[in-house]
Amino acid sequence: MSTSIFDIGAPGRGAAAQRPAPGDVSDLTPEALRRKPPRLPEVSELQAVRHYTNLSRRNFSIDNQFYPLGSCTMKYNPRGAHRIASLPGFAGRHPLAELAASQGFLACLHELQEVLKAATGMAAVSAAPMAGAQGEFAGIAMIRAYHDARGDTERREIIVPDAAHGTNPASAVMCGYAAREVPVGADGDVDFEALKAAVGEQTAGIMLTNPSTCGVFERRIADIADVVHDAGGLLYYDGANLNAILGTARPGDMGFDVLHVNLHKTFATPHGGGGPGAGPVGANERLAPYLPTPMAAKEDDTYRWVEPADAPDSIGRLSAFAGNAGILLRALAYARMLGRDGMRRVGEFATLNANYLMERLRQAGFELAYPERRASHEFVITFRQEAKEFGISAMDIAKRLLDHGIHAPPTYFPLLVPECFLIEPTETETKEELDAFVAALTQVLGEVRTDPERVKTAPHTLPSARLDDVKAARDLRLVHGAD
Amino acid sequence: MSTSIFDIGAPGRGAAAQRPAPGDVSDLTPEALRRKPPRLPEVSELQAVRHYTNLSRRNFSIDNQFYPLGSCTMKYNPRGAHRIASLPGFAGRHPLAELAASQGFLACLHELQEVLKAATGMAAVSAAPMAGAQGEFAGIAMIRAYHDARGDTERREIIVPDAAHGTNPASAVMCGYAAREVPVGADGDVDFEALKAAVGEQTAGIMLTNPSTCGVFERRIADIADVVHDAGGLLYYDGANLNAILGTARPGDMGFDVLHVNLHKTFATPHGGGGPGAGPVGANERLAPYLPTPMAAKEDDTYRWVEPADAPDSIGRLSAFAGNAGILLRALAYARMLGRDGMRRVGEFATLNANYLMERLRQAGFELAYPERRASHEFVITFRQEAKEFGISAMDIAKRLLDHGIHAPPTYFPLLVPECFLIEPTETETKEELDAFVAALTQVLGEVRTDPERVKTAPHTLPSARLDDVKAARDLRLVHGAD
Amino acid sequence: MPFIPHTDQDVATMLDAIGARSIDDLFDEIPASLRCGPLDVPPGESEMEVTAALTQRARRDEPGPCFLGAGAYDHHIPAAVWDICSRGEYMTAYTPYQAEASQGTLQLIHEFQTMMAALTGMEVSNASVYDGASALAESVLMAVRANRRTRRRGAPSAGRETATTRVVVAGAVHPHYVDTARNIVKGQCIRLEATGFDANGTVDLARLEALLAEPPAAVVVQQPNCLGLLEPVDEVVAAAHASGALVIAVANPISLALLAPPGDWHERGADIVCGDGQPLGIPLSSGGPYFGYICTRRDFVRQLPGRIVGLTEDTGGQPGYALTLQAREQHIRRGKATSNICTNQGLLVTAATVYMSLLGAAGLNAIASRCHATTRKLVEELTSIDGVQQRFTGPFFHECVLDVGRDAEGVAEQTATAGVTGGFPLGRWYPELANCLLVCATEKRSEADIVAYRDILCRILIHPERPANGSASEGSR
Amino acid sequence: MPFIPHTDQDVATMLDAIGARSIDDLFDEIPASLRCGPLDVPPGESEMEVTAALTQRARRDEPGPCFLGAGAYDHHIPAAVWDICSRGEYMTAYTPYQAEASQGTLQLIHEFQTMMAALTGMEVSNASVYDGASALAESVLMAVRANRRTRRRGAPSAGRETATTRVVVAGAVHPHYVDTARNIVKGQCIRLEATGFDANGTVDLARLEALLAEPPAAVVVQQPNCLGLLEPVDEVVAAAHASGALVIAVANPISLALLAPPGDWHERGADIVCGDGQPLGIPLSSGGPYFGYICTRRDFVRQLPGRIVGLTEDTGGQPGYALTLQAREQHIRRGKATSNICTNQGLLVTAATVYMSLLGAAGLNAIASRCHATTRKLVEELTSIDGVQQRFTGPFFHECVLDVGRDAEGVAEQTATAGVTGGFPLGRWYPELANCLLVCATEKRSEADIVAYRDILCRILIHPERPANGSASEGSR
Ligand SMILES: Cc1ncc(COP(=O)(O)O)c(C=O)c1O
Ligand SMILES: Cc1ncc(COP(=O)(O)O)c(C=O)c1O
Repeated sequence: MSTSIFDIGAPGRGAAAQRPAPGDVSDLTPEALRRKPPRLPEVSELQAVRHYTNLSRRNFSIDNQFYPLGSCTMKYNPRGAHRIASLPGFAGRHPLAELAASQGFLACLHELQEVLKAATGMAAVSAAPMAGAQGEFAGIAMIRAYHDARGDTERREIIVPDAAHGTNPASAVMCGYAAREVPVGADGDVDFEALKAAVGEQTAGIMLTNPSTCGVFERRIADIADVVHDAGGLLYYDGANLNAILGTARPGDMGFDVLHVNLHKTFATPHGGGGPGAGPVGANERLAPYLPTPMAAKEDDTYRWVEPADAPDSIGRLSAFAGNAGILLRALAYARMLGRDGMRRVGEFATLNANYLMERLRQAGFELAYPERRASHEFVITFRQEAKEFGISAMDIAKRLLDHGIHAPPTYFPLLVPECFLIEPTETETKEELDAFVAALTQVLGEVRTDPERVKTAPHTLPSARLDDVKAARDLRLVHGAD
Repeated sequence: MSTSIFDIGAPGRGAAAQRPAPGDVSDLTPEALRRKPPRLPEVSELQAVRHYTNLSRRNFSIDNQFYPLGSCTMKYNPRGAHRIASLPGFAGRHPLAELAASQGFLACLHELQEVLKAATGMAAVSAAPMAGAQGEFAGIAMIRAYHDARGDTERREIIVPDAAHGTNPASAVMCGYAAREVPVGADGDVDFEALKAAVGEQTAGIMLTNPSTCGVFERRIADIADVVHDAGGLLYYDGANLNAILGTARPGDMGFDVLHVNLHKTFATPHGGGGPGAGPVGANERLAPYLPTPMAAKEDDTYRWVEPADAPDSIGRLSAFAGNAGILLRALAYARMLGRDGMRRVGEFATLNANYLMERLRQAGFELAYPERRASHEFVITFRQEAKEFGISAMDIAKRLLDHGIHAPPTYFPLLVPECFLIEPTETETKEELDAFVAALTQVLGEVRTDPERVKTAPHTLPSARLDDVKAARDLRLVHGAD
Repeated sequence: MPFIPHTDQDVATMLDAIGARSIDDLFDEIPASLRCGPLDVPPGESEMEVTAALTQRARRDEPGPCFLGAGAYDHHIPAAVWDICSRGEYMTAYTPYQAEASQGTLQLIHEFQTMMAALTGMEVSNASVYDGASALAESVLMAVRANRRTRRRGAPSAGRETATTRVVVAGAVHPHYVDTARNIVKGQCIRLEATGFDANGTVDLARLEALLAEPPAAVVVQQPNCLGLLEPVDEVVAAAHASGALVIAVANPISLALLAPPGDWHERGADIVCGDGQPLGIPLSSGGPYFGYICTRRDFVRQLPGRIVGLTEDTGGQPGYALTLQAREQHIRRGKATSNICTNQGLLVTAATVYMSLLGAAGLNAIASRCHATTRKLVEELTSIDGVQQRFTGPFFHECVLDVGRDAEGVAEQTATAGVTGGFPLGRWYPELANCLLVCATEKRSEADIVAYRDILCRILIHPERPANGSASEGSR
Repeated sequence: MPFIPHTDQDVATMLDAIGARSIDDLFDEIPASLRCGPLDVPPGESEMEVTAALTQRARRDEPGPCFLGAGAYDHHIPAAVWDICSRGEYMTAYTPYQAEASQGTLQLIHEFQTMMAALTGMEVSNASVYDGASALAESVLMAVRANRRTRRRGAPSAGRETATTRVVVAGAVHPHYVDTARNIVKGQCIRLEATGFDANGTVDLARLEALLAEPPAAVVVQQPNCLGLLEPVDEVVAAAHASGALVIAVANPISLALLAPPGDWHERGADIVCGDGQPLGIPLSSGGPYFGYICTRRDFVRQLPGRIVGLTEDTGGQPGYALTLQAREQHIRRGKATSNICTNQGLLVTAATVYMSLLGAAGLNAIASRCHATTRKLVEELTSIDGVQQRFTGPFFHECVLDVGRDAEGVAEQTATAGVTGGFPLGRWYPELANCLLVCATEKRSEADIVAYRDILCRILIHPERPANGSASEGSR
């Protein structure tokens, strides 16, 4: 732990160049006013800059190291896209500015909607949702609105594979559905028989990501679509893994009715230590009327907002204004830099990197969760053998990997594979970086055999040794100085 | 050493988004063209970003730690000033743009000239010189031009105290003068008798900084001015230490005829790992005609450049365009944020911090070079005792200080004090930071006594152990891969 | 191939290692019928080309002096804020799951939690949700969960709900917030019922009492409300708590440096405080990314959605930070999580944390009081124009409703053409206020800006024959 | 007190420790007569106020499409360049004197030296001097020192020189460079003598031969020259070397990715190569900060001015970097140093290093060739206007002299008013070229920009009655 910002201040200190002259508030009654100032930091400008500059250095990040976080698509975030979104005309535009002073932004929003339609094969796109999970919420709410509009109100379930990301069942529940899990088979595909058994008239829809979080392409997707559609359900595509198939296959062609795209994954907007992202939703003709507002529309050469009056069936707004507009601009800039060929290559090289890395790891003696399958843009390895033999967990290995200056892949996701890593190298990493990863992981594996204690007590070279999660949850210390 | 950028590339790799489509050059003869491409890095955009991001973390800097580099004024560099200089209208202005498209910049340049006149007490200022040393060159060239213009061509010497910065004699020599050194006395002031003896009809001028690099105010400055002026010589003020007296005393009032100001010191523009800086020169009425061009002039409400025709006696231009314009903008922004009171406080608090730190160190048992004197904004301590007793050098102590996360002060400057540190805390550091410095240095001093080996072999916690300067100069390896 | 580092040699070696002949082979598990042809998007462009094209668009929207607030405020952002946030270490890290490799972000969030708790007068804070509107939605869900007394029968995961839970919206709460909350909570059978505002522009207390007759799960109140006016929050809290409802306060964090914090309202204070963090160093940026914050009392912490960071220890006994209470979250609890939120607004939290550190309590208070005084000045100047008057007379914070005596929609349009962002035409929200503009002046608005706006408005209202074009171009931006 | 962290309590404690009653006491060694009153500058302003005021000024100068070069070039700068340079670790560090605490900057400079040596075809490079013009001055001083044969009698430190050393300037070298060099070397009795250029716009070889009759210390030649034209550099080198003079080449580093590098000229190549690094990722910024570079052969390295970084080892035998050959420098050698330079242009070197890494040889070559082709296109378009023609017909790189048939000064002014930076009126340098504009089109100039410029120029030259105002406002910037 670095000294807290609260412990480096002094009463009355502050960044004076940032303070305007106070104004007169004598017209407000004393009861309306705060009695005691809040306890905020009291530091100079240099102290604040130094503190947060130094704190930043206690992070791993894409800009510092390989960060093969499965399902998260930690690829290079172009600085050029960041600069474009920061232009005064974009950064300074008020969300409620008049149309005459909004044509530049609306043109961008509209263009992004069009790009996403083309990339996903959907009929219409709304970029309103502010992350993948909100995109899921929107999509499921649209499914519900569709059924409700048809008077088909008794569908109570959304089906999700047990390999699904936690947001999928959570989003279904937020929309008032029960989430019904179906198992994934030993080959990584959904257990088709179990699925058929689960589908029925209570089925509102199914949520899938394809390729799945098992790192394989769901081969029977067309059959699944048929089964669900035949039962009157709809298909939701979780776009978290779109990077794998960008330019090669489109969810719209697979039979999905509605989907979201994580722009902070496939479209390379920075993850920011936990956000922001953006989760535009796309829909086929059937579900398009339900898309959330606002959206951009183009008429002749003028752009305008799609108002509630134009979208009477819309599930409505999901944010105060128009979603994470600045993220949409970054994604558009990235999309334009890629263009047609660039997009295809994203999927191709993400897949190449994953398959190469999987093959190298296989040869180095690691156990693949789905050894018979191609990797998509990611793949799963399991340390169940090491867990049994040496009492080492995937988490131990993850922590030890940090000592090699490599961010660890997610552990225990997908939950159904014991002691696993979900490894996603992304297309922007070099072969050399992948080789270095194999070397590091191989070294850790060797250590598991020769010095398991060293692995179990890792990390050894970071600002903190292994942190106690249990204590964190038991002795809740959520604000500074409260204890 | 981090892997070189030349060792992480691959033939043909590059940041493709940065490459325009090549153009047709078939009209150029093959002999005019390069035969073999230069060996430059071949890396992806992510590789370049990651490499230089990680490299940066192998530096100490003001934004990371206390950096009490005497004579260098390592104070906080306001981010706001940096942003202002980066505005498209400033960063994008071509140096030869037409006047109609230059009024904004010229207004700033003119305003800065006025601020510097007020702060130094000079009659006119030219902001053309690009660093302190070029300011010195300009000032001495002006002195020479002045004497030459009067037909007074036999003055061959510039006097400099032996405590002076190396640029002073070097600048004098560049102007064709001999540099004649005069000693500094035990109290840190110039040896007045020696000075009187040195001054004569061969004296073109004298270069002084006041407070001097001994960290004390030259008390007999008025007498010195008289002696030099009486002999027909002129006084040059090296503005490197202006921070100490900003708003309290002005070189113009002390009898100086010409001076420079290091904007990268007193006016807080970033040092950038070795530059850029800016060294505007100011002159009294006598020397004003000789100021270097270009300068900004104001007529009614219009600004224009001072052209050679307006300044027939000028020593002329010293750069391709108008000096380090962007640095001038940063300095102006800083000056405006300070304003009248802020400027005075700079000098006051720089002095307070230095005297406090000096006193604390004295109490902690360190030997002051000038124990009877007030510190200016900096002061000198000497480890001659430790050198004798433990065979420890000031450099050893400096290196060990790095292990405490504190940048070491300059060692061996001023050269006349054996085994010294020149310590300049600046006004932007907190008392807590100064106290931490005392604690760290005290700890090192203790170690000198208990474990001198540990000090002699420091640093122990940095990316490199002590580096071999001698080998660097003996086995010259100045480009990658040449050996 | 932008951003892809592979040389032809790399590709050959890699395919060889895999044992594939082409990259295309790697897609052989995708049924041929599902392969798509080239996407219908234009060819790629260089960074330079994209920058040029989008810069031209950005220029079209470059705003003049902004007198528009209505939920997003044009404050000065210290340069240091984004210089720090743009460091790769903050910008390109993921959610800090690997605590030891993420102490920077984790400590920063812990500091953020501390600051937000202090500002709101509450005990705990989360690490953000999407924005102010979705924060209200999450707060409503949270209040319903937390208010056991009103909890519906039947586990929420048992499928579609039928019994309805009521939440009362008291006074003038930002309509976009209410809409968003309604859209998000409706699937869980929660109904929002609004008191509306009375002739003073604040909560109709009689109507509130009536709606409390049958106790709702919670009462929502915004301070200052979306018309800029100060609500009688103590009365609202008293009434709500008396009825057994929890109180959800929506608050602009800048205002909290000046106004009584929700934690201090009435006796027990509000139970949940939420809002949008945009005023704390986030650019207007067409509405996002901003961040929503939620603070609450300690006993409700297990109902909080989103990330929470706790101070803990490492195996050496040294203090360090980690995500905590993850059992609330979707990645552990899946369908039973407090929310589906995963990615939140981390980088904006970073900005706000740096911002609050630079300003401190005194700085935030100075900004709040200056905004207030500047808006009063603005109101004074604009109401000096014949026919322009304050619509409500109660105390306001830094926004005010002006009746301009004619359709405000057209007036706003004309001010935009004249180079000023003149305010929000309230007819879009409330037909009865069609002649009203909601105006706001932050600390960024100079006297000259205000005078320029007054002149423009004067020309529009009094001398419509003279063109008002471009006259504000010398004002600050 | 902007930027000063002291609380009143701090001040009291500190004064107490010092044993002083007031801060003023600390100045008691300054004679009272030398104390000044309040400075005659305005009161301080907040960052917000200064930003607003200076932003307004910056807007006044915001340029339209730029067709002006003449020593400073409007290239695209990848966003990554300044994002990295703005990191505090680069921006706020000092010169890397403490090597162990400065490995970042030191390694970067070593990589820079390698890149510059490769580009110029030389063996060694320094870590920058101020700009291209002062680089030429330093190169002249260096050549005089290095060329022992022509070295004057009498040690340079023995006072004012009398014997004069000659250096010949061959062809069209940027007049500002020549002026700067002249002003800087004159104190050391070095005289620059110019050949001028002939009807082709390049070196007058006959005049060069004449000036070489009495051998000078060095010959300076710029490629491409300041009129954009390619000089017969092989002939110049041959003649210079034959006379025993050293050759100083001035070169635009972007051109070196396309054109023969000075190290390859004639047989031995140039001896010293210098120039301005601005094209390598540095904004135009009114002329600075840019950086000057100097490369040379290994045997002259001890005559190089400025910092030089060498690879060495630490006590553990691990490789690491350090400043080296410091005995050349003023802080060690004082009056006998190779130069007085101390602070150089480190941050710009950082930018250039990142820039060259991103572009690589292929990228730089693409930029160079694209600039060339775009300028040819520009010339084609502009010379399609009646009365506009190329003044010189020899091959050029990315700048070209156009005769516009009337005083070019007025034409340049009118293009500026019309929103285009139209070129450099050469009459300012060469009266005989008063009707000529020097124009340049970098890779940033689009077809649309060129067409817009042609239309503007056409209107100015052919239809002066129609106002040309603002017509380029839609062009890229
Ligand atoms: C497979 C999958 N689905 C959904 C999500 C949720 O997306 P977001 O974090 O943008 O809300 C994620 C994010 O990690 C994911 O990996
Ligand atoms: C006392 C003194 N004089 C002159 C200089 C030279 O200034 P610059 O480095 O800006 O050329 C310095 C720089 O360190 C200095 O400390």
